[in-house]
Amino acid sequence: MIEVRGLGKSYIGQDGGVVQALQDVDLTVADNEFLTVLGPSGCGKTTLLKAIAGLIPWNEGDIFIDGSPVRGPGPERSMVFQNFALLPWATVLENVAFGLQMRGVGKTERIERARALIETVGLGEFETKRPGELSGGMQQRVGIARALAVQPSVLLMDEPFGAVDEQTRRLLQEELLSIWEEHRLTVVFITHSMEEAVLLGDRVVLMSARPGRISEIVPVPLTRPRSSDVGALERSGKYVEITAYLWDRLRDMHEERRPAKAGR
Amino acid sequence: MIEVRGLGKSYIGQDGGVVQALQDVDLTVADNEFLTVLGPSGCGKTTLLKAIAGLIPWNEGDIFIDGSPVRGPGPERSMVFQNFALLPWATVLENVAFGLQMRGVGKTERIERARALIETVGLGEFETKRPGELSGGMQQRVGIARALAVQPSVLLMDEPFGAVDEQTRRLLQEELLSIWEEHRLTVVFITHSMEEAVLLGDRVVLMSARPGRISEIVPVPLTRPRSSDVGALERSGKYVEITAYLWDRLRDMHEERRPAKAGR
Amino acid sequence: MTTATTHRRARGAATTRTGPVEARRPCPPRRLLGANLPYQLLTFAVFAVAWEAYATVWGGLLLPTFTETVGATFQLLGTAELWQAMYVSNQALVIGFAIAVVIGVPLGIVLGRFRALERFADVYLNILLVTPMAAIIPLLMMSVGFGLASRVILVAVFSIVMVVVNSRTGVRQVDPSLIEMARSFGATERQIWTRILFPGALPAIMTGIRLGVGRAVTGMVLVELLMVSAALGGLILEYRGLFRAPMLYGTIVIIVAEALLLISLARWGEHRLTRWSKATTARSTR
Amino acid sequence: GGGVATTNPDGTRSFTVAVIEPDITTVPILAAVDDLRRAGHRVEIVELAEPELAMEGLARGDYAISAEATSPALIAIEQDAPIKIIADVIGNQWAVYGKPGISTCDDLGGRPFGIFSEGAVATAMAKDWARAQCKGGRQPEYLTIGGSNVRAQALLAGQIDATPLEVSDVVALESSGKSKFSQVVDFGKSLPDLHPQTVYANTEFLTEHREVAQEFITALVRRHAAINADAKYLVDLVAKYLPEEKPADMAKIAERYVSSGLFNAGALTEANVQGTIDFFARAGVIKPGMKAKDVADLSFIQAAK
Amino acid sequence: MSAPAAARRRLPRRRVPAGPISLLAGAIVWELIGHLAGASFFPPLSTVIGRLAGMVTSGEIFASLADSLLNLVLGFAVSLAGGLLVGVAMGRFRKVEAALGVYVYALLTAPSLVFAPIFFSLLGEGRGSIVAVVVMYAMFVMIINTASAIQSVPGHLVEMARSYGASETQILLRVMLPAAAPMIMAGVRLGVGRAVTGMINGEMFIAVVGLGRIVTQAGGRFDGAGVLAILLVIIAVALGAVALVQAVDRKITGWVPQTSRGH
Ligand SMILES: Nc1ncnc2c1ncn2[C@@H]1O[C@H](COP(=O)(O)OP(=O)(O)OP(=O)(O)O)[C@@H](O)[C@H]1O
Ligand SMILES: Nc1ncnc2c1ncn2[C@@H]1O[C@H](COP(=O)(O)OP(=O)(O)OP(=O)(O)O)[C@@H](O)[C@H]1O
Ligand SMILES: [Mg+2]
Ligand SMILES: [Mg+2]
Repeated sequence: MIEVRGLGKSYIGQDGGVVQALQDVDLTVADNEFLTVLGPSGCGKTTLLKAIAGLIPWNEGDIFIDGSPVRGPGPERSMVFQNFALLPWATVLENVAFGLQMRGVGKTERIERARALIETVGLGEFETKRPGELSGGMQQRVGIARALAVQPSVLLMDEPFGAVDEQTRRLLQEELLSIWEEHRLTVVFITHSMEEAVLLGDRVVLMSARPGRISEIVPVPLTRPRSSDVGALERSGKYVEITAYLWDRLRDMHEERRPAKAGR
Repeated sequence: MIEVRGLGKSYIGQDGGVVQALQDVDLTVADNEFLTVLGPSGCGKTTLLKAIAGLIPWNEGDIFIDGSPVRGPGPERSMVFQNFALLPWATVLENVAFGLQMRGVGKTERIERARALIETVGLGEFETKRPGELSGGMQQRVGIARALAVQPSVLLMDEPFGAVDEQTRRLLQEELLSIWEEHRLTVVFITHSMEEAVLLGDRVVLMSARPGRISEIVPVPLTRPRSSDVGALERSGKYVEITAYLWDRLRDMHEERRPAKAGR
Repeated sequence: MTTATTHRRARGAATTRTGPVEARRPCPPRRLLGANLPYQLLTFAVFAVAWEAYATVWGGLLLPTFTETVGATFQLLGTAELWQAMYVSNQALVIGFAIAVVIGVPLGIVLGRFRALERFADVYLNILLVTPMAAIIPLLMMSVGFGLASRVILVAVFSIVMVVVNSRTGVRQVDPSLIEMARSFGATERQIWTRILFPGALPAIMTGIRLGVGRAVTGMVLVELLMVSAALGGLILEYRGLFRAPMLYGTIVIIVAEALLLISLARWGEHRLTRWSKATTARSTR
Repeated sequence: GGGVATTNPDGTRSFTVAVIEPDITTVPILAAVDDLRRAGHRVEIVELAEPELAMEGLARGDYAISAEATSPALIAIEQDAPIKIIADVIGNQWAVYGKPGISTCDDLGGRPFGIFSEGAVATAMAKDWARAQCKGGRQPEYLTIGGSNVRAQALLAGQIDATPLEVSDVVALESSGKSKFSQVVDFGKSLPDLHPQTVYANTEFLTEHREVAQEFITALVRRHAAINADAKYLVDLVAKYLPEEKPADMAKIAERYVSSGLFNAGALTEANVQGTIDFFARAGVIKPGMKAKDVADLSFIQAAK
Repeated sequence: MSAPAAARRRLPRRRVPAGPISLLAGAIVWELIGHLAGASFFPPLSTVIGRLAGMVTSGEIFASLADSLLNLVLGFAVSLAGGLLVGVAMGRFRKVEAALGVYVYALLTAPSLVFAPIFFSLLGEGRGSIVAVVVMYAMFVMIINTASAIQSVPGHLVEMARSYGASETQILLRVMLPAAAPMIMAGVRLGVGRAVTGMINGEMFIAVVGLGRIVTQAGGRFDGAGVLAILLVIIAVALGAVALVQAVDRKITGWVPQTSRGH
């Protein structure tokens, strides 16, 4: 279980100004929950995720994982980065094994486990290729395999499918759902696509900007498993209803932020 | 009217290998038509658009604009680039005026026309800012303003909203549709989003890869103007039907291209 | 660097406009390997003829003709004296440059990693870059002596700046999210250095090494010329003192050739080690 | 343009004299140039870094007169450069100094011995001496270090055991107050016929502007005479032309030069020029067979007397 | 406050003027070593400053400094013009690059001093030779940087300009040069530093004039304080020149985001 209590975080910009990235954030993520986070650009989504990952310091509040406070990265959490963060000089296999290596897993076991995960994400043939030779979607699958290889109980994903074309994205979403359903992970998943947030999440967290706050948490009452027929799901009434609701809320936020829009 | 006849184009790669990017492409775009192009990554969409723009040479076939063959860039066409292609050192005003400057328009007139277009895309306050200080969506609007400033009759747009978050994208789509409806331009619009292709296009061109070919052209029988209520439109039966059809066709192409997908 | 550049490079610069017209020509066959050679030879020929003509017409005591120089170069290559000198000079070069690399690369990485430190060190790097070493060679000699040590130190001082500056740049270019990623998997600081910073900075480090090699050769000759007139610098002084101009420039030709050879070697190593970075970064000097 | 020197409408001449890093030995030459200037000639003085450059400029006719080591002039003349030696700058002032306890060549066997580069006078003298004197056949280990003053410092710092030095550096060495250094051999005594530093001129200048050349040599001879009459005069000249030199040492140095009679522009004779040539031929710096009359034009110093 | 421990490092810190502070530290270290070593060739900073003050008050340094600066400015101007011209040509035209590339590298690495006799032969002992040495030192690094800067101009910008019918000249002036400016300026910065070195070396090893003359003479007298005093002046000149270039750089390339500036 992830508990975020009264989290506040401000950055000091290069010009010395202070940016309040997060303020008073309270959030509880249950075990095995799939939580998606939506919000306008710059509202602090990445900041929140990195704080949970223990990658950045914060100014106020606490974060607990299963009751113990977060003081840095821990073996139970692993993160999928928005921009993949693959080592360009390492092969797919080496990239997937990287996390295991950092955790001191021996070479033989490391390779074996990495291989199994590469197989899982369907990149078996590409084991010896380098990231530069892969398409965006394939790179992202490497990142996911790397995060899964360390067998985390909490998976933190920052707009993982942002850079991927729509067709590939669908395939990846389906794969992710199957893995989550199979391994019963706790997932915090940032996205800027409403459809994605609804399709994947048990609950959708809506954040607002400046300062970054949680403005609303919307439960998604769609049945699982949803991975079997995404097309059909998207045409269902409940789905359309929720996305429409989210769309309105986000549009409101957007308008608030850009009141000076020229009057055409 | 744009006529593409038997267009073939191959690239010579860095390793000396030949990539057949386009083969036997025939396409006619009527005056004032809004044509959208969909296809898997690497199928030659950009190549086709650049050929029409007169920016790259090709190997076979001909392209005619209003009956005369394309021999290079011309004043009747202008292009919006996928990655914006803004001059990072120039202000918004200078960027929008760039095309006019290249065409020898005098300073006073240039600034006047650029100002008007900046107003049109709602960036009036940002005239003196540089691209680095703008959000992605704002940058793209600068690119669109620049393309419109030279008063083209043909607008060529290469995934113009690819890098923009979903909320901003909606706003931009609506703006584009109004401009197109007002100025009755001929538009060729590349996208990787089916929804976008259907929402905007009179017809959707589906391309397949290796070699790049037009596999199908799907007419979109939705009424215009569509810009008033996108949300409602998206829930209409016809819209859902067409996107579902396109989704199936593209998924087929995808599966064909990736037959070795691991069996989970 | 995408289409336009590639395209320009492939079709050369003669055309002023990129239109489909010219492109209608059938695709040119694969570009000849080593298409550079004719141009290099052309430049060389122009240069050689100009040299020969100038030296023949206005030649002075210290200005040999091109042909004399070529003759002397080959003659030199056959002498034991030259190879002995090469051996002595290159001792300083090899040791000095090795020291520059061994100290410079980690120093560059430290400076790149810790910005605060770098801000304090920056002014000294600038000073090292602009100080005319020739002026301080006598001081160096007086404090370290005239042996191999002083030559080694000078070669190292000459070349280390390039290595440090480029390593530092390289580290700065490493995607910070990679460091964050490594930390998220619990990497230690040492692991971050060996697994992320060093490999990530390798292309830039190699560029620095290439530039450093050039500077090292300069330093090697300079110190021999100014103070410890042993080896190649000694040969230069001797031939100059005896007004044996062809031999003088023959020696210089051999030194420049060695520098070019070392640079090519470094470039080859660079290609081998950093294949992954091809075309993904625009580096400070290709 | 227009040759080595140009004749001005009033009959005076314009030309250039090149000096190489002027020191106390060059000062009389600078004073002589000033005499010419007072006579109305326009003489430009150029300071160069290396004697080779002066040779090149003389050979090309850029400079009319220069003065430095004799051997580059001989080598240049051997290569048909239009140059002639016309006067002496300073007699053989070189001596080998060594660490205490070193008194013969044999003490130096295998020891570090500082020399200047090949072709230089001091190098040739030192090697010539070592070849003749080192009986055991064990030669010193030569370490090439440019500049007499640098070698003096190296000797002081103990990095070499012995080296040939100029008078001014010997004085500096002695006044350093450190442990005593001993003179191993005085080349001024062992090779009195050798004239390591001379004045030389472009031959075209000598034929076309004979009178000016004569004026110059005459002035130089007079200056040398005045110096020999009173060492204080040399100190004054140094203070005028080399203001940065430390005056304290200067008096001592000037005294040493004068007492050894080293300043004598007219010291050259057919015989000692030939002796100098033969020495360099023996040292392998030039080929044997060169004749004094091809190398030197002693008519100017004779006329000046 | 339960922030992860490792993160404390990133707490806000007041910006201290790093350059002056570290120069001060260096000065103190120098002073100490100078006193401890007691070697005549490495005097403490105070002695050196004293010498410098002496030179300044006696005025001897100013004429030399002016002379040297003129050499520097002339040489640098020629290098800049040549570097940009050749660099742009090499960057734009593959044939030019093929023809010159290897030679530019050769000249970049060749010890420039060995060409002194050639300059002397071509240009005499006057200002020409020294300017030539400055050019030799400064130009090639600028050529190489300019060429690779031009080559790495984003292709899409050139293509964009072309799509608006820009001529080749317009492309060069309005797109390529501005886009290449940051890297060109990095080269210019290296070039200006090397120009100072070239100036001193030219003045020490061809015609003995300007600051080079003072250094040579002080070196000849084994006046360590004198050499170091002039060296301080030279370094100050170099740092001043670099600062000037950086100021111009900031003006020209102010649009570059902070993180990617520098070389
Ligand atoms: N390292 C930093 N230094 C200063 N300010 C920062 C830093 N990182 C983020 N910020 C600021 O903090 C705020 C929140 O940033 P964050 O990256 O968390 O947003 P986000 O919600 O992930 O946005 P996006 O959807 O664009 O990824 C923004 O205003 C941003 O400008
Ligand atoms: N300059 C080039 N040199 C070599 N091959 C190229 C070049 N440009 C494109 N190609 C190849 O031509 C094919 C078509 O490229 P194009 O850019 O037209 O695709 P696209 O449909 O626009 O793809 P995307 O949706 O990813 O933008 C690809 O296989 C690509 O690898
Ligand atoms: Mg983010
Ligand atoms: Mg494309």
